[in-house]
Amino acid sequence: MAISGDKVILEIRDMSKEFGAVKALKTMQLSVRPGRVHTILGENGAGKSTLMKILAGVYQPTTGSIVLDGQPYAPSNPQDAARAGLTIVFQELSLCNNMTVAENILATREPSRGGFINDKALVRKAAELVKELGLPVSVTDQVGDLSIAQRQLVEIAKGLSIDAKVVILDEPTSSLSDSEAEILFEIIGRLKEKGVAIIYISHRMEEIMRLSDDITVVRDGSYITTRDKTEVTIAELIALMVGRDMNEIYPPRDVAAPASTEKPVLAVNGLSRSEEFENVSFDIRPGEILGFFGLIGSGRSEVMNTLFGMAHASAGTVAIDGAQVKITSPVEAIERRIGFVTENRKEEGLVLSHSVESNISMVALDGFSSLFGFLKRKRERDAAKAEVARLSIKTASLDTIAGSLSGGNQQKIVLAKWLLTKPKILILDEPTRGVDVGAKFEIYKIIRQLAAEGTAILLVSSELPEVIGMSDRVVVMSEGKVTAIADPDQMTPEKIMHFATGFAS
Amino acid sequence: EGIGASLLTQQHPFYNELAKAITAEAKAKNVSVEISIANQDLNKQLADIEDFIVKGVDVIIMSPVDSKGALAAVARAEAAGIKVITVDVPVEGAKVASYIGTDNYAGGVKAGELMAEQLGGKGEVAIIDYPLVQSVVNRVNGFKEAIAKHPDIKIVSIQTGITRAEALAVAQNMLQANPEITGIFGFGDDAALAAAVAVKSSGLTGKVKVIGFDGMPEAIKAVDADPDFVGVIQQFPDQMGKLAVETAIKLKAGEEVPAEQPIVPGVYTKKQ
Amino acid sequence: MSDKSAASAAFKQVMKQYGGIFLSLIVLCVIFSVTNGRFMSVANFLNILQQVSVIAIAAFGMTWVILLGEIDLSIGSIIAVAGMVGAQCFAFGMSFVPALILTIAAGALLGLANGVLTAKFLLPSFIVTVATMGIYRGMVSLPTNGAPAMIMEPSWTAIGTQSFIGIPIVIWVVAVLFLFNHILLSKTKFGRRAYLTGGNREAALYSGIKVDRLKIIIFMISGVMAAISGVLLSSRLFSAQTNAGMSYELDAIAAAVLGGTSLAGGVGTMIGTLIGALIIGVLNNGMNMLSVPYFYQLIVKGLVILVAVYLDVRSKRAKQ
Amino acid sequence: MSDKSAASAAFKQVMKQYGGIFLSLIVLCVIFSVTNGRFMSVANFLNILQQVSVIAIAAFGMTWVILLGEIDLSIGSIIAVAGMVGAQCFAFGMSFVPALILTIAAGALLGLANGVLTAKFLLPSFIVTVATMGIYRGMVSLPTNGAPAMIMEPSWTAIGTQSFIGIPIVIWVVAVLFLFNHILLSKTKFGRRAYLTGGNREAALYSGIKVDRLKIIIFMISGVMAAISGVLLSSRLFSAQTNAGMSYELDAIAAAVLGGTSLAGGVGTMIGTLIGALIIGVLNNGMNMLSVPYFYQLIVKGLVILVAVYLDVRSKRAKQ
Ligand SMILES: Nc1ncnc2c1ncn2[C@@H]1O[C@H](COP(=O)(O)OP(=O)(O)OP(=O)(O)O)[C@@H](O)[C@H]1O
Ligand SMILES: Nc1ncnc2c1ncn2[C@@H]1O[C@H](COP(=O)(O)OP(=O)(O)OP(=O)(O)O)[C@@H](O)[C@H]1O
Ligand SMILES: O[C@@H]1[C@H](O)[C@H](O)CO[C@H]1O
Ligand SMILES: [Mg+2]
Ligand SMILES: [Mg+2]
Repeated sequence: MAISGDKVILEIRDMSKEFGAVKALKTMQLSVRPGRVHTILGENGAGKSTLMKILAGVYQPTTGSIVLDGQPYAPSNPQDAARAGLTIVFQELSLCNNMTVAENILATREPSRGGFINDKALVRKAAELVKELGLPVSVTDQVGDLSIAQRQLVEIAKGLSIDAKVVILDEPTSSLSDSEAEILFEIIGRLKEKGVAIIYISHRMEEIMRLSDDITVVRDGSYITTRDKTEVTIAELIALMVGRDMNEIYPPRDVAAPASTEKPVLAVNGLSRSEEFENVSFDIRPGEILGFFGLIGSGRSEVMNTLFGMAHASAGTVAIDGAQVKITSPVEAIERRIGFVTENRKEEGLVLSHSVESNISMVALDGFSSLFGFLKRKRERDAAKAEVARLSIKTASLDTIAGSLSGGNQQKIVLAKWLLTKPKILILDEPTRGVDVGAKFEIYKIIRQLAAEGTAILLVSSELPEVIGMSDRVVVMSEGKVTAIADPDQMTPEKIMHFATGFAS
Repeated sequence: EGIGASLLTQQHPFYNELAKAITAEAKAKNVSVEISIANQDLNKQLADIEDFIVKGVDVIIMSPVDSKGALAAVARAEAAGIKVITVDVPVEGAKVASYIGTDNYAGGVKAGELMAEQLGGKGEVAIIDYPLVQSVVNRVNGFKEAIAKHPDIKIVSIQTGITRAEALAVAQNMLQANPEITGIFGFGDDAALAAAVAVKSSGLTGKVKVIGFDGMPEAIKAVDADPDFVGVIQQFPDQMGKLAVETAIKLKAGEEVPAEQPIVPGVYTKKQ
Repeated sequence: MSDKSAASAAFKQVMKQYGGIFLSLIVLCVIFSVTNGRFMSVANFLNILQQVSVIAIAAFGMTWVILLGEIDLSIGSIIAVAGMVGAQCFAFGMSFVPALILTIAAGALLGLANGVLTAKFLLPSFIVTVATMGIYRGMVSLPTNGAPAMIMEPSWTAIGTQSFIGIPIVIWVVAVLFLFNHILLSKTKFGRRAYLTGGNREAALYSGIKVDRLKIIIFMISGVMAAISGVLLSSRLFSAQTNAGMSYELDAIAAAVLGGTSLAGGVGTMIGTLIGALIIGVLNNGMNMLSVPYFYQLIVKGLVILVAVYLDVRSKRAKQ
Repeated sequence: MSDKSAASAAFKQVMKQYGGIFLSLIVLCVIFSVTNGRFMSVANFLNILQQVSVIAIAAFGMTWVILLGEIDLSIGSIIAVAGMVGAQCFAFGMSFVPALILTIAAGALLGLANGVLTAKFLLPSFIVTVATMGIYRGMVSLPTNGAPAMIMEPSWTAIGTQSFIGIPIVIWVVAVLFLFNHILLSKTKFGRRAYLTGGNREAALYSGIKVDRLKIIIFMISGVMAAISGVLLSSRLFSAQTNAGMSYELDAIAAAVLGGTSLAGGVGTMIGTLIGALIIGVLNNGMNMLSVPYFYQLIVKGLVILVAVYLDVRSKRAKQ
């Protein structure tokens, strides 16, 4: 079927949006055509999600207008949007943990007669949808029992189960590994063929170049430009987006990686936890960056949780500086100077309702208090201010509520609060999830700097280029087992994927 | 077998005395008795009585949570062939085997007369009441009736103070708003004891006469010792409890008992 | 044969989902049966069901509200209002049907007020219903100035005293309302929306659920259930008390939570609530049968609630 | 000059943060002053402060608990226990200081039980404290079988009756406890951790906060505050009542929530709670002074709470 490349299905004009004093959008415009993937590219906090939420009827714009399929469009709630043929997969997961996958996917659209739900048909229909999309989830599982990545897939299934003219995907791949992302790309391809317009948001440049037809760059709430994919390069896009040139993505090592003869700071031997992971062994030296790669559900996060004392091992030993330790709570882990940037920032990382400052100082609080536990507010403030500057966290003030920052900036706060504790061993579980390229580079620089100062870094990531670009060695996991510990000479994408899909070395 | 007694509460001195008397008399007469506490909830009282019926008691003594709502419980018991004696509060609309209680209205009149006498026939009076309980309503009505006969005595404030703590706050506030108050009538011992404390904490010792109702040991002591607490209308829950058990034993034996056994309230004032 | 296996499958299902609490109920029944010969009888069983009816029905309504992550502390006062509305209707010479309709409408109206204040004015339901608890309690006392009002209308009192096919009408009412609420919650779109909204309000909003409307309707359900409780209570007592139902909200919440309803919202069932209410009823009745003194009853009741909830929490954790 | 501007800055700060509720308090005071000449007097002001003392202190403890996202419904019963422990101590011939220590220790112990059941056994605090509310109430009644116990010890009753530099001791106690709680909450590590844990328990856990210990300590603070309330109450009444403090938990919660404490946890201040308690106290006192009948008082109190919380919620939303 031929699709007119000129027809515009969705047109946004002169849009602005204010949250009190915060101007999330200033002068925004957008023109989307059917059968094409239109990527919105911009730094963290540029206003991408805000724009999408306006389209989805969650927020109402302060000024501006939208035309959808030739009709003026001003949704006042998500139902209006759905009725008008627009569907969205949100950036921040919005599922009900207390319900099954099927119930979530078909929420409010359950097969029913006279108000009575046909549960068998519900499960069947959801299973069909999931199968059609090719997603590896079981529809009768409770969402609360799923990993972040699996939840992301459910979110996608939910969004795509509605027949729509316009599909919005707000960072759908931020917690997916390549193989699941691949499934999503296939789905997008099929949607395109059907003539659906897709608005796509991502911070992964390779993926953007592969998928997009049109790319709109936004900066600071304002529209910058729209380009045809074939007319731009990654470097140009990055320059447009951050307002300056950026030549490299991974900062090089200044200091050589520690020699393999050096004594490990952390040695893990035969660590197991029933039904989660088995016989996990590795060690890491001061100043080393040890990558952890695996497909979702391979058990990496569980290993890290166990190391940090949040879960208890059923077998195996952990030694720090050569001495065996038993860590049974985060308190003990922190006492041993372990830091842990968890993968689920919303639930485990931040107190969303509290200020940027008190989130940053949260773990290091002992350092900001005097004998009787009185807080030294100035010292606390100065430290928080320094972190905000160092990580270029985009926030109106230190007193801003963490929950009102954009996703990427929230991620930086989590990082900041651990940096303040000056850890000896720092676990980073998907530390750049949802972070823009510019900020990513900043985070990588900090990781490098920490390593140079002697911090041992465990870097869990589902982004293969990131793991390869940053790590000195890579632990590859598959189905709860370590299938390989790759040395630099083995660190090619092909080899690592090979181990990750279950072939032990 | 035995007697079942369902009491309105066990957290009020009057009912403490009543329960004590019932238990003591039953022990003396060697009959078994069990006591349920309705905690001022008529629904619980009904359930307690239903449970007595299932257990098969011979006679039920009850102090109704209120005079109207107790009808259902009495009907239940009677349908099961169990005779009911009410104590303290009568039941409206039902004929029980016997009612034992103070004539609260008459007691209220006595309180009013005592107040008038103490005030020398003129002054301003406040009342702490508890309008949810019929016996209290009756005695407050009696008090008002008696005061009405003295044109120079004015009732300036009527407020509700159910617990001792509430009564204390209410009394303080009434004294604050009406500094001319010279007399306070408390519907029960708790209210009157609290009023006496309020008089002192407002610095009005010697200027306000407090009169109470019930006359349990704590209040009797207070009348003796506290210059502001001038008198109390005395009920006799010990007599009521004893009489209730005696009546129950008679009923069990199939004897006739009087339908009403009023207990005349006393007036207790400072020993001269 | 297949009937038997279906029954045993159903039993297994109940045991799986309500293991902890169901066990508690059984254990209580066994203890009381052993210690008192009269406990285990049809008469006493009917007795318990009648006594528990007022709390059970209120607890059905409360379950909806808690499921949404809200709370309704005003139901005790609504129970009293319902009785008083009934009494006043008859005092004005109305007949049974209009009186009943007005009474239930009053419950719906008071629930509506709670719902609107919570959903539209965005006040926390705890504080809204603490406030309306006082307001409604004050209102109920106005017509009689605090005194009880007799209800002598035979059709009304029949509800609390008569039987139908050998089973007290009160129990029929509980059964019908249980089925109604159970089906509405577990089989319909409306129920599913309540679960979704209680689980994640934001997600529910994004899914296009009219969260405000849902909340208002659920507070109205709670008000109506409380009003029906009030009808049963006043019919059992032949009168309306201005202090009727005081603190019943706590018993209703306890029944729902004992039955596995989570105060965080999103989790709960009517079957669980019914079992929870039965535990409370069996406990009260059993201790009365054993002549446990009142203050000890308070202590034992608290301890049993703790143990039952603990067993339930533990059995649920073990399953994971 | 600079003093004046500092004061005006402080006033502006209070207005900014407590605008809605502070306004409500002022409006109430103005209304009562206009309608009753005797309302605005030093004597009545001291009067109100004394009357509000029991609720205010309990509400300080409740603020901590709510801040954590938990609730403590047992404080009314702990208030009664404290009075009874004091009375029994004197009955056994103890002297003032050990009696006071034992009383406060009792509060700490009962709070500890609440805390352990909530934190270690993972039971919801609502249900834990509904249960212990009954258990503690039962316990308090055992020594006297429900009857009140007189307290004639002059040092104890002095607390409720004597003054120090012209100001009743009760008010000094409130002031000291207010400062203590205010500083602990707003100026220390402990307070910060309470806020953070209330905001997101999981994140607190991952950040190395000993969440369980914190929770237990906070339930103990609540128990101790309730016990001190109980001391004041019994010293004001010269006796320990077994039904003392009944339903005070609701007043304490209302005071905290009026003062801006969020039942979801993580948000609240002691200043707010104090203002909230004052609103309740002024309201009760003012209506008594105007001889508003009891049932109307219930209604008005409910309405004022609704309006005050609404104004507060609205002023907070407008600021965003
Ligand atoms: N509800 C809100 N209240 C206040 N400020 C908000 C709110 N939502 C977003 N903002 C602000 O608006 C700006 C744009 O945020 P938005 O989430 O749209 O960014 P984004 O481009 O999606 O970033 P990211 O790539 O990190 O997801 C940010 O400064 C953010 O702090
Ligand atoms: N909260 C949870 N409850 C139950 N099971 C869980 C939970 N979180 C993870 N799992 C399961 O544990 C297994 C290991 O998951 P884990 O998150 O450790 O994997 P991972 O390699 O880190 O991958 P991911 O990218 O999903 O984080 C998976 O099967 C996952 O479904
Ligand atoms: O009649 C009783 C007593 O006389 C007591 O004064 C208080 O409660 C009432 O019900
Ligand atoms: Mg975004
Ligand atoms: Mg993971």
